[in-house]
Amino acid sequence: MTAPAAENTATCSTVPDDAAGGFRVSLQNFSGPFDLLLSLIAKREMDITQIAMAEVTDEFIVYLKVLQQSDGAKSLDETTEFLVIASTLLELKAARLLPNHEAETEEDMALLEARDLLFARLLQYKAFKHAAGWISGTLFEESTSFPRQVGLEAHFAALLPELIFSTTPDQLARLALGALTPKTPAPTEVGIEHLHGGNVSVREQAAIITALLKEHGALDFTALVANAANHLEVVARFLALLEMYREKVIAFSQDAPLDALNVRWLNPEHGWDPDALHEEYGPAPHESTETSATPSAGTQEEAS
Amino acid sequence: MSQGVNAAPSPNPSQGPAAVDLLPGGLDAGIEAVLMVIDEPIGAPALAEVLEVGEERVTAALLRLRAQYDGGDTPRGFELRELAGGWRIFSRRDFAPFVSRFVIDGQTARLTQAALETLAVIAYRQPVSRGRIAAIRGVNVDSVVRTLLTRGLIHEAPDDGESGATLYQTTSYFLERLGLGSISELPRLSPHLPGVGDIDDYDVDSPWKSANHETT
Amino acid sequence: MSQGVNAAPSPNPSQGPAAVDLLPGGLDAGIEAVLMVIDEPIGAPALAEVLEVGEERVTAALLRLRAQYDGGDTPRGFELRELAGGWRIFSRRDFAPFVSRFVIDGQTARLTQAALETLAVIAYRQPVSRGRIAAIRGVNVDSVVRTLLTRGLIHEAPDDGESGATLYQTTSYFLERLGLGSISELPRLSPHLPGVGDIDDYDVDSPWKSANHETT
Repeated sequence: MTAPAAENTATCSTVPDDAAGGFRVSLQNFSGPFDLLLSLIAKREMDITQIAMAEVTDEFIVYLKVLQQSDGAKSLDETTEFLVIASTLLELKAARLLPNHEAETEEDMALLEARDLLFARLLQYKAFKHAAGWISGTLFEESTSFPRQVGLEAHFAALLPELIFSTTPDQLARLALGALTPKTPAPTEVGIEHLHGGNVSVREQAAIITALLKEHGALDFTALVANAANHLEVVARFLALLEMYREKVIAFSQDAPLDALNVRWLNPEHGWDPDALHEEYGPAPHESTETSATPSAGTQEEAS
Repeated sequence: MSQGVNAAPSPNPSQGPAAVDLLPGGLDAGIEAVLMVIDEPIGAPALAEVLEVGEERVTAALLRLRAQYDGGDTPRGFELRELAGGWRIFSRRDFAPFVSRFVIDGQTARLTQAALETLAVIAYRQPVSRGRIAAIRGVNVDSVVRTLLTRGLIHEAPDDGESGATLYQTTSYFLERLGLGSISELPRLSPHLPGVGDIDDYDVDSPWKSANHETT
Repeated sequence: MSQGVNAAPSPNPSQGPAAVDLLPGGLDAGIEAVLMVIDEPIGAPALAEVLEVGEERVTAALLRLRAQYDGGDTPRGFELRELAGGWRIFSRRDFAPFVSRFVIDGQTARLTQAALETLAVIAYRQPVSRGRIAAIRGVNVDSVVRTLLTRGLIHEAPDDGESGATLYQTTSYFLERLGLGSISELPRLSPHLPGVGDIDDYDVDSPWKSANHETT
């Protein structure tokens, strides 16, 4: 299954400066996001219940970018699969970027649950991978034992009831036609195409937020997303806010839990430009010329 | 000699010798004769019915034959194995290098890692839909499932009439290839995660537990 | 153990023991291992070549085995017979009444849908390997191919010497049952095939390639 992908995506990049001494991934070695995650975890020899989530997340995102740069529908397929995992990891990462409030808020609990779920799936995958290893070994051992499987001796074959064969040439042709016509496989999952409203750029959303905040000085989150076209844009604006918070161009305040989230423009002296924001989160075709090393430097720094 | 066979459909083994006992070689040879023509494992009950003796006698004879073939210093070149719910003659493994030259068809083709993992999921979770396998493996599994179907290792489960999705399960050929008597003989799924001290401390709920359950 | 096999293609039997002699059961067991799995009679020269011993030794062992199987009061349920083409193990005739009943029980007079569909694929794609048929039908076809062979509707095509796989084609009995003079009289598929000009244009390879690939 991974073979076709391997053809158009050569062994991909090394990420330098990694704390663990650099990690190298080659696309054809992984048959899915869980596979990759497991490998990342194994490489760092981390207790998976105590994972330094942000670090793994960063490596994962770097890998994701590399994956996106490869061509072909296959790569698109894989990228979407990976995005499921990436979104979970991103959520966890977002938690780290946010100011550390009390650990018992509802969101924290939700994040913990998301993490547990991811671990549960990871453990499950690991177990099946282990089982696959056993099956492979056993199949190999058993391949040296050949069953007796010989044709029926003539005098027994002669005892078979006379074959009733009423099939006409036309019927046979229809059967052949049915068998030789390519089958469209039955859908395995609910279509999700309608959920994708096209690519949303975090950078573009950051520009919109910047314009709004420069005009009004301070706004609450509801106002900032009031003209968002869809949920995806809301998410992108939220991510943009996180980035801007990290860059110290805005500040948050919230009077009480679940109260409106106020965003204040800090009027930074260094002249914040949304264009400086790297598109780490979404597919950004125009960025595909970037080498994987460049964004990785950004993500590493961000994690620290 | 065939008259005797048809005369007594299911004689009580205690009521004197059965027809097969009167033939040279007796029950043991009779079992061997049937084993020569089968092309899939045959269960003791089926043998008992064909040979018109009690099932216990057949089972005892099968065990006797197996021991005889394996016998000490001079084993035979074949062995009698119990798998996939029945008994079947196999060439002795020691001679595989010689025998394999005559068995050129596909038997030894290796499965890819993706196919093996998918097979594992189906084996432990059967019957299971493609969607569910994909969710566990985190990738689309359509082409791998097709490969496994083609290889005869899995097949579509009979429709349960409830869900619309096609469900897959392993075949008896799968058991045969693995030398297993039944699915329940699969080793328990056991996690061996690197760096995890004690898996029991980590309570993985539903997805995990049910997997273990199905194997027992 | 296979190293020894490849190392000495045709050693003189007088030059010490051959690889097969060192295995449990020795040459006799080696011959048995091969005889148990082959489908058609094998000659002593072929056995001698595979087992890498002299032909005289093989012939002597074959005669010894035959005597052993027939052995006096307790013969085995199988027998070793020498036919035109060579040697083959058969089910012992004494037990034919039991064996034939077993054979007949499992059979029906009609071909199953799966067998008919496979026959149709072979008819239009011949000569064709089992692997290819399996890829086209999406299921393992080993047992239906065996049924079609037993029924005399298909047979193995003469070896083209290129691919290792056995190819199958339909027999004249098949044409007879269908009331056709030759294969060229089969209805053309093209008019029925939606969107495909000619069946020959439709390369079965493309959609199935990945499946085929992984099996080889």
